Amino acid sequence: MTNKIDTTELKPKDFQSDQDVRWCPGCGDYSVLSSVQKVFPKLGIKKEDFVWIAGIGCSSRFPYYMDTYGMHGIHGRAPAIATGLKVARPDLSVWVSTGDGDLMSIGGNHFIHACRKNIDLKLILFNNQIYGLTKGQYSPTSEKGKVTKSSPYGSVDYPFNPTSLALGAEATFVARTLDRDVKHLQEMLLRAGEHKGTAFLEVYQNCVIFNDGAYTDYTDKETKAETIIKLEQGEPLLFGKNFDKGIKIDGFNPVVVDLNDGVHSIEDLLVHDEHDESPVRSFIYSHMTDHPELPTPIGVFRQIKRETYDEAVTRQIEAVTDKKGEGDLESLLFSGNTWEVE
Amino acid sequence: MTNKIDTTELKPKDFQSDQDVRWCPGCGDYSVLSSVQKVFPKLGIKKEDFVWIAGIGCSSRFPYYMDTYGMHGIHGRAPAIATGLKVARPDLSVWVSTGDGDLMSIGGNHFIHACRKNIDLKLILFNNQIYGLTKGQYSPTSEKGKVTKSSPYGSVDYPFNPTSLALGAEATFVARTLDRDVKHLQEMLLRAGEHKGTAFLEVYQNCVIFNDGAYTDYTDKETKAETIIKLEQGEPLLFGKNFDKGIKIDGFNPVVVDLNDGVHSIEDLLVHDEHDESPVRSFIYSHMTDHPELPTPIGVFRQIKRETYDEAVTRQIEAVTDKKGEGDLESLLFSGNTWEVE
Amino acid sequence: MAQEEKNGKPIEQLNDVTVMFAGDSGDGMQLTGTQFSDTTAFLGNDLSTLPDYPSEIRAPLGTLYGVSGFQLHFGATNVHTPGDNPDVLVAMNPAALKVNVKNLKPRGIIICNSDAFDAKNLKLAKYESNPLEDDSLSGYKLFPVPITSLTVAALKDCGLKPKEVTRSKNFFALGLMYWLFNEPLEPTLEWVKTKFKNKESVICGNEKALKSGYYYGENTQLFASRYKIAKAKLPKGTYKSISGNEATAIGLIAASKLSKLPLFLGSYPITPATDILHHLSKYKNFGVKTLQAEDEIAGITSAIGASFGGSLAITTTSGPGLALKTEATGLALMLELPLVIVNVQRGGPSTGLPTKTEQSDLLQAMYGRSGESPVAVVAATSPSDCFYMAIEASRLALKYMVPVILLTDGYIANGAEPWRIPHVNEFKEFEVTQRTDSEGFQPYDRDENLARPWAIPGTPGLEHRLGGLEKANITGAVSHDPENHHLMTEIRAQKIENMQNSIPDLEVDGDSEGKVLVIGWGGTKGSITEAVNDARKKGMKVSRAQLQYINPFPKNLGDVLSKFDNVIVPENNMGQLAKILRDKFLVPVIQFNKMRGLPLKTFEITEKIAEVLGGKND
Amino acid sequence: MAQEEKNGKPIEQLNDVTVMFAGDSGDGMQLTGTQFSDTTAFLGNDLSTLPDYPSEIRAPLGTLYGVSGFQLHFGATNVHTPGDNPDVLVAMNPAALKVNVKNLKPRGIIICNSDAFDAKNLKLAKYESNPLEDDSLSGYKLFPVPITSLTVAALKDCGLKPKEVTRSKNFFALGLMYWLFNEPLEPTLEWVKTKFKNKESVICGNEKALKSGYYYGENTQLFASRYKIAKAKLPKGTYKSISGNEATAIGLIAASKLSKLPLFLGSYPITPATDILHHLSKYKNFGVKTLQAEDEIAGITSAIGASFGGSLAITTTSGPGLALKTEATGLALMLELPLVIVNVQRGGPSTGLPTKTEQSDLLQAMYGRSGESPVAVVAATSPSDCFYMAIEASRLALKYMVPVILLTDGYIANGAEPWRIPHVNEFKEFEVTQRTDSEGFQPYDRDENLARPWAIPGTPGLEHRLGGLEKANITGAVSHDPENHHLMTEIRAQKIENMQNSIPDLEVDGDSEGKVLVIGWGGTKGSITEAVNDARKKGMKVSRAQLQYINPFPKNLGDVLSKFDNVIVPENNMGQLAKILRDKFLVPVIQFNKMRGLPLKTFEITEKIAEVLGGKND
Ligand SMILES: Cc1ncc(C[n+]2csc(CCOP(=O)(O)OP(=O)(O)O)c2C)c(N)n1
Ligand SMILES: Cc1ncc(C[n+]2csc(CCOP(=O)(O)OP(=O)(O)O)c2C)c(N)n1
Ligand code: SF4
Ligand code: SF4
Ligand SMILES: [Mg+2]
Ligand SMILES: [Mg+2]
Repeated sequence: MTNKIDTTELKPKDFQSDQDVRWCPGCGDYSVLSSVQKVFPKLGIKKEDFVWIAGIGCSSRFPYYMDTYGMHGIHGRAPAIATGLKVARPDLSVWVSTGDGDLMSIGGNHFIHACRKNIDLKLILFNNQIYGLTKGQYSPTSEKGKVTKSSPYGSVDYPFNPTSLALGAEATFVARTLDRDVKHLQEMLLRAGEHKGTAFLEVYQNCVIFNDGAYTDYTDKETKAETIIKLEQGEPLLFGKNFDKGIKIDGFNPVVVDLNDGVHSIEDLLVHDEHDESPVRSFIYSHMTDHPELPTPIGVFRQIKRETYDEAVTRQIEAVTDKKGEGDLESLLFSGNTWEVE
Repeated sequence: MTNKIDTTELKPKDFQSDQDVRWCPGCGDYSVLSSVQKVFPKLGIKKEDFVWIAGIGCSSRFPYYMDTYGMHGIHGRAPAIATGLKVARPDLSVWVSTGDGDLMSIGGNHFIHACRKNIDLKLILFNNQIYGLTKGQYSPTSEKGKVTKSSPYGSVDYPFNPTSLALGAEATFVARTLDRDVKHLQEMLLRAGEHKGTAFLEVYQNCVIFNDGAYTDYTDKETKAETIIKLEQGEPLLFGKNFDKGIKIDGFNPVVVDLNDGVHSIEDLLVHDEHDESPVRSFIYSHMTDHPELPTPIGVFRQIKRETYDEAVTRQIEAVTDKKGEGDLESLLFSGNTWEVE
Repeated sequence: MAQEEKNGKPIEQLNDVTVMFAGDSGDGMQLTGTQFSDTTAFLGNDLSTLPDYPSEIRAPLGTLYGVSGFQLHFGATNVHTPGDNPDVLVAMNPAALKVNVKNLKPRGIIICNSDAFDAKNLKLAKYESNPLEDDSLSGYKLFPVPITSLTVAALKDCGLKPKEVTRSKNFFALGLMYWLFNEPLEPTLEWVKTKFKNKESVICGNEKALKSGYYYGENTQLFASRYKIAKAKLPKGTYKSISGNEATAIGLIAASKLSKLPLFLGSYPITPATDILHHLSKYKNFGVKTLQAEDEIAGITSAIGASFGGSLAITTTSGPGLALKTEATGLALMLELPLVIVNVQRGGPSTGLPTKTEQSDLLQAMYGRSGESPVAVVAATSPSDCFYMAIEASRLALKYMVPVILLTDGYIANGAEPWRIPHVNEFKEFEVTQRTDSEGFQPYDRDENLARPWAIPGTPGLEHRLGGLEKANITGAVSHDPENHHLMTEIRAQKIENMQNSIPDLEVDGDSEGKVLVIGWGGTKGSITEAVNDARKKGMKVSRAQLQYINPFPKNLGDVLSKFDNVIVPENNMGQLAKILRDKFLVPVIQFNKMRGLPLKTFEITEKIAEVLGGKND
Repeated sequence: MAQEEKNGKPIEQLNDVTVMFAGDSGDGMQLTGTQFSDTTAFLGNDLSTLPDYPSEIRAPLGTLYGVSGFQLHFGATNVHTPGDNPDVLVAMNPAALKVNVKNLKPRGIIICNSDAFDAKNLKLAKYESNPLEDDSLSGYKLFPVPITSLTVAALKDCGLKPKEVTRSKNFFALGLMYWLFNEPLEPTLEWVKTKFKNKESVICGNEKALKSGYYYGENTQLFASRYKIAKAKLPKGTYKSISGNEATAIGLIAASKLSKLPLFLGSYPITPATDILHHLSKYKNFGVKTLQAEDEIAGITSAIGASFGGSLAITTTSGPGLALKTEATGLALMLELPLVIVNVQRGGPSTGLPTKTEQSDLLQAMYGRSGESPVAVVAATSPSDCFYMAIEASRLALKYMVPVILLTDGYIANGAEPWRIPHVNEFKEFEVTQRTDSEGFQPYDRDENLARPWAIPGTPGLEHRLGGLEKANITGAVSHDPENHHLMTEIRAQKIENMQNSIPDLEVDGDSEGKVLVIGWGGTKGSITEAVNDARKKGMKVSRAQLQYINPFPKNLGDVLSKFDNVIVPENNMGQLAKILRDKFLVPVIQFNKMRGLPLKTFEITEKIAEVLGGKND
């Protein structure tokens, strides 16, 4: 419904609210904020048509810092609030910022239902693998054995893999990026913004206070070429400092091959297709993080077309109205079995 | 913790409570009930160590009909109630009966968390693709376009695939069966009962009143050989009246091949391995139902070993107690910075 | 009682009659009852109905817990309840007889399907011997009729399957009742034709069953007399029979039209509220958007989202669902967004008695939220009043930018009554302003009612942020300032108090001062009215009032109460309104409380009035 | 005030002093405050503390909203609150000064880190000019100290990074305060050594900073005098300083030991309740099982599961979380299973003021459930009372097989006070019976308290089913019988009433009759006690009582109230207890309400007492 308009006059600072940003110095949330403010003018949407909804958590303070319509809701419920808004107002561009506790713990149900319903929402998960705002308890994405205030002897929970869960819940757009790779982050935000349907974007976000360094391996200059693999549409899965390693599929398992080993060539590698109708391919990507020997994929895992919930609602209303004519209250009142009293 | 004991003297009728069974005549729930009552004596567990927990819904009336400890809880919360019980009492065998509304709609969050935590619970989903108890609204597993009282013009939701969701949520045991295939049903109940960890068993269950015939294709004598494929450990995926068709993998997609076409042989077929560590294989199975041209798999999709939550809790308590000695209240009270007032 | 002759049978004229249709859940008793009500209403009687069905969908045949009943009270005057005790019981099987005979009036009529009184059914109903044959029913006028076999015989040529044939026996019973009460078959025959258009065999079966029942009455010498009930003196107009849930649904649509706002419903099915969702989802051509949410929390939070977006936003539920919505209700009140929460009360606590009625969610509606969190609470007093109170709830929510809880209950939600249909032009349009002017805009600015401006996304220049953290008054910035918090707490309470200025005063039926005032709220209106009328007939002097507005109370309530020596508060709970009255007005009210999952019995209230009047020696 | 000479400085003897430490959230103010409290307590003073921190984790440096404070009131007598207004303010930067100076007593002492008063920080604190240099602080005794630079100089040889060095400046301030109040450094030095074992450079830094602060006081001529506070007259015994949340946690462990039941906690983190989860999860060797659940609903329902399994089951939360637990609380009450729900109240409604204190969840605790659903409600009155009330809540839950809500609040949960540690043998073991005998077992049988038997899975022969549907009394079968429902509703209410037999009568401090009774509940005890003591000092005659048991009330409460002409009810809400008192006793109580997210100010209550006493012309 959101028709692209010319918004070239909009600038990042038009999206900056007058509130002081209150995250801890060094928090990964800052880079997401400034990236969003850079990406929004590129989406061809009027400033007043953006709405930013959030739950509770550090990441959920986001709307206060955006000079758009916004709501800081209650813990875990942002996807449901956003769903109501989008169904009521398909003309708006509705974004949600949420944390791993907010979306995956208390908000898990709304998350999976938003995915399955394919409502045209952008869900940006700030995954810092910790409860930031409540000062450091392990979250559903924390690794097993994590020592925190609520797990002084190590957590005993096996974590969720957010992208796997989204895929299991039928999400039509699944992507991952890093707070520190600003260029990629912006590209992904743009892609999420352009997708029609529930767009799930996981951002690996560093919490400097309670879980500092969770993603250092993926962001450090020295290591990132070996630990991260960028998915690019139509391209073979290549990584490594010199792009001399790749991912090939063995049975259902992705394995690393060395292109210099004299045995393998680029032809052996898996070629990325984000539009693959089957979610199996992206499920393979999502599970690569289970294996320390494999690089962690970032990029768009999956992006397929499917009627959105809000479109379907509108379509149905139009169809019924076409058939029955616009509802008239007087006739509704007087419909059915009536009788007269004189 | 549940040590197998000799319970040969237990009979199905020992598990029948004195309450009249109040489901509609012809409801698929009856066969699950009698199957459970047949399987329980085979599990080597003392009668008093079984607990049956449920939420709200037709299927959730189950505990009333079982002469075990039981609880008819509140809508959607059975997995959480059961989690608390099992963590507190790892010696018990804890079972949950639940509906597609109970588990997948209001209870979605507890469901996915139970899967990920791998608590030693048996979750038996009575999937009739409808809200039975509230008299026929579409559920999260109803097909899109379903006409019900709350969707007179057809529902606009894309449904969940319960097995996909369980896999996306890291479940260690995922299986599917049919209310009408009593032998298979009992086999699956036994398998679920024997698994250590969260066992998720989806039962395709017919609601004669509000969604009659949802699974006729899978249960009718004439069609079932073509529409159902039984997964058997170590066996190739064969189906058809004469077992002359099979499933082969093409890329990531399962396709049907005709073993009589002169081209394909049994060697081309996918061989089932329920213990495959990677959940990708079972994700392929779970998505076969998206494709009308493919048969629907029943059987154990996946069964892997992973420490259960309740075991981990116990292990941690033992380790800490070993290290610190059993807690003494008097010393706890007088620990820390104390001073004397004379 | 005038006597009249027709077809050889004397016709007795009655003022009002209560009839109970009872049978297995599959016996079609709800349909039979509804048809009978419609015809009765059509004839100009006033009426009130009480459907009562088991929580099982199709409880096994013949069981006591599987009995489904439909009680109907109709008459020329004084019809405000479905009746304490039936005059006539139609029992399709032994279980239906067993469950209902204890409520029947002494010397009441029992019509029963004697075919169903076989050994199996008697055993299921836990009868030791056949009550049609032993003497146990000698206190009643018993009419055993072989309904099944007569129906089978009558329908043999319609081409129906045996199962379909026996399923038509309810229409035989209905026909017999039409004969007994001297009512025409035509309305039902019409209905059958429209309903089963193109299903000739079904039309045939229903017609034949209905007619054979009627002729059976006419031809047999079973009944000594027939009955006739005079037309009620009802205000002139076009009427229809309406249930509370239906009335709520169309009331909300009316509110949407009156406010010129699109209607959004976020809801999760729960008995007995689900029908509102069912009704509203039919009206897509009114632009109504219904979202069957994943749970109650998503139901209300999606409505909050829609309200932020500028819709008239609604969520509907019953007790346990309201419990789940409390956190989000707190959010809506903090955001100061309009929201209507409809709670159809049922028997509690917990799952309780889900298909039974009760008024026990009042305290939850008033106080069931964290923090100081006043919301408006209104209640509907009858099925058709649900229509008006749905409009009122919406009007107040929009005017004061607050959540409003509308309480109805299972009894008025499922029960039906004749309703004089109002014309659209009888209603004032709501004055709703959505802010568009950015000049001087402040999100927590206040109008004369203390309401803040509603500025919806898509409006250029009004971009602002709402949230559940305490807000500075006027600017809406997050504020931890202690004095601001106290101020905002007062403002939120004051907004609700201010509503007193736009709600009507409480009307007293009877003298405005005296010895006894009986005051109730919501769905007990019928019982209390009938009880007070009965008491007056017995010469007692007693006044009556029924509250529709509970938070805030009508301005004159304190005054009203102060004019009476005794205030009796009958409630279908343990005294929840009584608590609030004592708290607010320090009056030692006299409670009358029953928790039986049923409407209050008229005669018990009348007894209470007598006791209070008699107990005072003056 | 006795004067004494030491090291050339006069030593002033004070009865009690209130000190506020304030700085950036990263400045370590909470730690500084805690150390100062511990040392003070160790010296034998009575004390009370109030930590106050922003809801941001590390708000940007120097901002007004980023100020973290720790207020501490210590003295020889009359220490019941953290003090209305500080006598001494330690401000580490301009923002800390700005935020706190308005509360400082006239002529109060300000010690501030003059190094931090640079242009940038002044701007962040929104100061137009430097308050150390303009005349704006002339009403106070101002002591600017270049704390940062002095610390840097002192620590140069410790081998710390520059960031670590400046982070030690709080210990300089602490040392200076020790000097000013004539307190020893040893306890803190000890603590440093244990805490940072093997981190030599950190120990060095902290020691040096602390000592240089102390010597700075000794060496400079800045202060005209030093102060000393006499030991408080406290009962003999071993003491420790304890916060409410810690006390709740160990109280629950004590209850587990006294009942010989394993402890299970199902909880979801929420400020200010999370620390109870933190504490309990440390005590694995007490067999404590803590489950960090996916949400509040799973927190309570997992506890219900554990309770079914025979554990002492607990769930902990704060306001919005309690709202989410209401449906499940109804289930527990219907199942008649023991359950303790701890609610640490915070500023509401909705997210409200999450780090501030309030008493506004009382009505939610009392009435926030669907249906007629009475549960027991108790409240702790001080940090250490949390220990006793956690035991009481557990005892009542187990004895009556009901959910019990224990209300504490952010102030007593985070605040600390010296606690005379009781010995285990001072407590009676609970008599808990879990049924094992299958002879005549009925799941809803009743004992003399109306409690039903607790039969836990694993017990042969007692297999039975519980559930949220209404149950037949005694047998526990699902029942739709109207009279049974009424009966069960009464039984559930009566069970709570029966608790009056096993809770203590309310004690009145002061005369048991008279003109004015000040009655409070829960965490306002300190403020009210101090206010009443002050009023008495001023010659007013006034009595005082504090409720710990709210549902049911102590048996004698009606009597107590009836003996006074006026009843003042100060509450940190808009009058929630007042409502209940009016409802139950029809007494026209006088409300005193503040909603500022802070403990009630003592002097305001005293004023209210004076007003009420003065307002009556006799
Ligand atoms: C109903 C409710 N329960 C609990 C909380 C407390 N709470 C606030 S944020 C949060 C979790 C924060 O973690 P996350 O979602 O990962 O966000 P982050 O702060 O890490 O960005 C919790 C438990 C709350 N505000 N409301
Ligand atoms: C909190 C709450 N919300 C709603 C309901 C109403 N309700 C009871 S069962 C049910 C859904 C039943 O569907 P399902 O779980 O599929 O079970 P089935 O009856 O089909 O076996 C609903 C919506 C309830 N009891 N409690
Ligand atoms: S606590 Fe962590 S996530 Fe929260 S603002 Fe600070 S660094 Fe960011
Ligand atoms: S309504 Fe459907 S699911 Fe429920 S008992 Fe009847 S047939 Fe079974
Ligand atoms: Mg997080
Ligand atoms: Mg179902």
